[in-house]
Amino acid sequence: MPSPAYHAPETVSQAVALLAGDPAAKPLAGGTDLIVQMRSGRNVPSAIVDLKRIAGMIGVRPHAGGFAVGAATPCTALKNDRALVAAWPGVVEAANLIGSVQVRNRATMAGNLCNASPAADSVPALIAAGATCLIAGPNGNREIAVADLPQGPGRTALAPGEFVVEIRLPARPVGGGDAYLRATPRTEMDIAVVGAGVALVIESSGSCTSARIALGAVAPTALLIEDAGAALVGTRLEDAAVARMAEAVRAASRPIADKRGSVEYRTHMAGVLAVRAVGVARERAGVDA
Amino acid sequence: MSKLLVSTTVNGDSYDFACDPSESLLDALRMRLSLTGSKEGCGSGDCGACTVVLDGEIVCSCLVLAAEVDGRQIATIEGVAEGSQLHPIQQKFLELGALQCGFCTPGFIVAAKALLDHNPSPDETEVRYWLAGNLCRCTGYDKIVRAVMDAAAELRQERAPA
Amino acid sequence: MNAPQDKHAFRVVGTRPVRPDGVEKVTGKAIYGPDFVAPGMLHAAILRSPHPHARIQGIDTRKAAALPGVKAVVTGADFPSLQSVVVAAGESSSDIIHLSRNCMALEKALYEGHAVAAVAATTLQIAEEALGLIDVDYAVLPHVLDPEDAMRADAPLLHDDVFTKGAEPKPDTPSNVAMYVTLNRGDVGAALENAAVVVSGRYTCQPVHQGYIEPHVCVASWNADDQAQIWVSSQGAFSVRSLTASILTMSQADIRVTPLEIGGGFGGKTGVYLEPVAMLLSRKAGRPVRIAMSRSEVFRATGPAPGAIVDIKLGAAADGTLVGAEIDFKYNAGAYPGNSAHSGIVCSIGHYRVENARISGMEVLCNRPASKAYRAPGAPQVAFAVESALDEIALKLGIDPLDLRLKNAVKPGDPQPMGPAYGEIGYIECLEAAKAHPHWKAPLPAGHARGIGGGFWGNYGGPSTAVVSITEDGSALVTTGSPDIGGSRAAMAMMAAESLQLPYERVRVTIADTSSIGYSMVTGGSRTTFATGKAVVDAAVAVIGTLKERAARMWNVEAGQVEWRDGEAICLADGKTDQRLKIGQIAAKAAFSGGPISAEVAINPGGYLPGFGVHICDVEVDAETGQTFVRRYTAIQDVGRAIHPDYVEGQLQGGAAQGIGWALNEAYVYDAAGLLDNAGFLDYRMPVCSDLPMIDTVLVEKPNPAHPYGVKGVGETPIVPPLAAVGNAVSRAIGVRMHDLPLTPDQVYRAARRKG
Amino acid sequence: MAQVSILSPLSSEFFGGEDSIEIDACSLFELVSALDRRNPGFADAADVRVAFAVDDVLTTDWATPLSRDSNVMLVPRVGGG
Repeated sequence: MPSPAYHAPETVSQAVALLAGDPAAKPLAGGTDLIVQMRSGRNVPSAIVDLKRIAGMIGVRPHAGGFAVGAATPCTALKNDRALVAAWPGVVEAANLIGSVQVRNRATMAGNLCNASPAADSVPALIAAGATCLIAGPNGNREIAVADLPQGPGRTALAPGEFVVEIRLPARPVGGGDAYLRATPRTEMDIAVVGAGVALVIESSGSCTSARIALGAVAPTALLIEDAGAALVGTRLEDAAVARMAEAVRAASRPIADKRGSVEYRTHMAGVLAVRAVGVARERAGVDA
Repeated sequence: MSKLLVSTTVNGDSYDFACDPSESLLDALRMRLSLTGSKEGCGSGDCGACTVVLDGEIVCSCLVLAAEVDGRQIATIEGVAEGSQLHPIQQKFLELGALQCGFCTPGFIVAAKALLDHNPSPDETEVRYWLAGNLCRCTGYDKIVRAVMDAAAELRQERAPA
Repeated sequence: MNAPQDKHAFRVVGTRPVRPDGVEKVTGKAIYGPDFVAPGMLHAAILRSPHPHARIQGIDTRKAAALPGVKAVVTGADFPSLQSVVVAAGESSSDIIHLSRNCMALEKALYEGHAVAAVAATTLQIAEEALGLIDVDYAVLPHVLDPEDAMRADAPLLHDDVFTKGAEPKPDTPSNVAMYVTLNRGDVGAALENAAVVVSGRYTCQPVHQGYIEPHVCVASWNADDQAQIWVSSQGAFSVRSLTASILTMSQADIRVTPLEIGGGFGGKTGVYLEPVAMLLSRKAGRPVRIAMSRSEVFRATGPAPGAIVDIKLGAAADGTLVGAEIDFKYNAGAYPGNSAHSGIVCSIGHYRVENARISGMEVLCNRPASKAYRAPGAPQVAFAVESALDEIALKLGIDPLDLRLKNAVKPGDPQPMGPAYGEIGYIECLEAAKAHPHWKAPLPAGHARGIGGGFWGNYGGPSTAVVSITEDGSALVTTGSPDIGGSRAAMAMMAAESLQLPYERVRVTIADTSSIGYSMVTGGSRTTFATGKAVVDAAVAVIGTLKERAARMWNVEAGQVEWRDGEAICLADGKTDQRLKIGQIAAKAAFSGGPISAEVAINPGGYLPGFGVHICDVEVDAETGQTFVRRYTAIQDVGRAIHPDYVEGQLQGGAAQGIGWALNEAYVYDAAGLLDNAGFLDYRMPVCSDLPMIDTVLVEKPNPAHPYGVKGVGETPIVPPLAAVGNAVSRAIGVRMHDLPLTPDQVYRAARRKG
Repeated sequence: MAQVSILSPLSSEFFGGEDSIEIDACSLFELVSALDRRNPGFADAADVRVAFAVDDVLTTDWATPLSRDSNVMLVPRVGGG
């Protein structure tokens, strides 16, 4: 492959300047997608802007009662942040289903998000959690919902010169619980055939007051399925309500058939995984099944 | 394209080398430093044969740019034994016949050592999931898992107060 | 030394010492194919066809050749034109023209990834850049991927020089059916008509890749005097020599092939892909040239095992006695004729006594990479169908599946499928060991199911050369030409140590290059410990004869008055009884008693015996998701005798894992344009560590009388039973007979759902 | 005069479908030459594709003496991996 230039800026503004100055430049965080794409010739940037030498890019810090996860924070590191694990176990688990230990020691949620694969494991979990991302660019910073960043396979809402600086997660709501489950043919080292992220809030009375259900690999981007959540809100997650939720999930799924699964199987599994993920999230919300 | 100068530490020794900006750490280790113990099986992070330790964490060196490791610490299979004293994992691989062709072996040993550094008493499931990023086509993994578990037991014994 | 000895008499055979090459391999020092560097070497890259089937109307390499740093460009036109002749290739045989064309296409590209040109340059980057400057004028042709499609009258024809071998009358039009093989005995029609139960069905399995972790790589250096060297990791350096010499019309003595450590092969590294290309580039450039495949190239251009479509009818009497079998199979040979139909015939029902059988097999050409030997080539595909059908019979008749197999299993003296009687085989013993195993008796938890599969491989002998020499200090060196792919150095050292009665550590083993020792066939076909091992033992025995002779001369007695015991010469002559000479004492005086002590033995031993096995597999199936988890697995095999049990067990475990992968997840995915969509380890899903349980093994030892230590050969057989063992377990788990591999979650879910 | 049985596909490929013939030969070397005279091209194939069983025993030694009532079987050679 032709060799691009390599830059390792030390500030966000230097990184923005490098990226804005060269539309074919690419930011590098964990590199587990970018370097593979470079080697296969699918994505040959003119320059690589390594974000890891910028202060604050690696690590989890408290933010507005919740969390800010630096764009270059490896997935493994999320597991070491006890507060994050306690608040958003589903997000941390989703990020730690990606690849292998070796891959997760490099791969980042921001990279997973910006690679814009419909099957990205962390994205449905982040969407369910109501996460946002902070974007730096030539016109300053902006914050958008994670759900709004991917625009289709390999396409994002990032403008030239922009890159994701951090992913922000809200505080865990009282009575909140989240979960992410995926289906893969192998136990590890696989891309999700379907992934389901769920975040619930359940009152002490046992009534569900909020439900966000997001599915991966059933559409060109990860989907927040509002009908599915609505089917649970106001219920005590009785079997009938959960079945309605699953029905809404299947109805919203419009997967493709490819080497990883058929339309029939993906649609079926979207429902199955959503039901199972609701079960896990409900347990985490502290309500007996 | 001009080369980048990289100064790094590998197995405790300082190295300076010039590399292409897109060159992988694996290629730099193998071709610039002649450390050919790390192997390339896929070049895409799917087989783990190139596993090295970067600042204390295992990574696929095929998915790291050589340019990124300036000023950082790397450990490879060549540094696992202390001089001619094999690490217990290496010893157990030999005693239990945990290698056939041996091509994946360096990656497994580096990954397994990292596991035992993190978790001195993994159960079989933990060993299997930790090593899921290392492909072996010869052994069916049975003897590899046993070697790692046995090495863990031996290391626990060594560390236990007398 | 010719009869197997009592096991308890062995000192070394059957123990588990550390392999001689072990430390180098656990410390990263061993030099594998990709690790070798020649001074001044160039790097080459190969341009590969982006079409599955296309006529090559012209190749313009001028721009590539003009790129600074490019030193040589090669296309199919640079290959010598050859007379069609069938040559030995690895352990099988091929037309030399096909082998040459598979290294580089000439008039047509026959699969996506078929090499069409190559460039050598000072750096790999320059070579790859140069590939982009080569202009190939393709006329894209219709392609065909499926064997039954390829047999249709209107199917695109791959070769106009392939006529169906074995067809009657001899065909005069070319065909995509490369070979047709049949076996008939008895009256199948009547037998099936009178059977108490007949099961029938169509079983399919997909082409699968050998999946060795080390990609193909070689370095070649062809000098102006026409002498050349090749450094390569291959299962057979001699095979690389002979094939490269044939393709390039060179003298074999002019090519010296040095075997490097090999990172797996499983049959896939028994031929040549890169070596003739690297040689031609080297001759043009006048420098050594290295070519290394990427993983994607390995998948696109090297050999899978053929996929198969198997139609079977199997009939049994009410007591389970098999009375008739009718089997038709079609193997997907890929772009060039292969050799697996024969073994498909042999291994279909060769492990059972079936009086009436009509079996036919075809090899069909398609626009996929040329199929290549993979562990028991041709056996697992048809065994999957037979062992699945047996499971159905067991269920229908209410017979225990092991009892059903025991009732029909072949014994010594029974006829083999091709005629001759079986020797000391051990299928019955394996089945009995399975019955006695705690796994077979263990209760199944809810949601779990158990399947078994049996099978065998004929094993092989083949030519081998070995040298045993005694150093001046009385240590022993063994030299062979058989690459060590899974611990065979240890086995060779152990057999030599056993014979010489020396400690294992006093014997060291070298794998020599092709100019340093006589011919040996490839390491493959489960032949090495048998054939090369026998050569080593014979050489050790010859050396003992010399040592006794030298001791006799030192004592001034007749050689017949010297005995070799405990690694020492003992004098039996009157008046000198109990005089002893240690091997070191004899070796120290070797120069004065007749010269250095060594022996070379070159043999082509007969008497190899098949290895039979049976596997037990427990699965848990999540019926809602279709996911299958292998929860317990036991592989049982008659190994003759295990020289180093660790590495014998390892063969069983590795073969089982490969078979489990074949059964559950491995498959090639092609798009509508005939392009491979999963040419990598991410989506070509070989089992990872967390996919498998421990794989228990039982080594049944029924020694082979034709080998000094009873070896039968073990490597191939273990991949034969797993397909059915897994398939039968899944079928029993969901109550639906599974006919089509792989049993992906998607497939299993849909099958379970159809059942409702 | 050895009795020779020929298995598929060798029978169709080289012997016009004949699967049983009698050949006057004292060894496998002679037998292969005799068969090659009847069916040119067989000798080349014999080197790499054929295994010989003499009286039920696979043999790699073509000098093995054949008697008047020897049974020789021509079996396609199976290649391993």
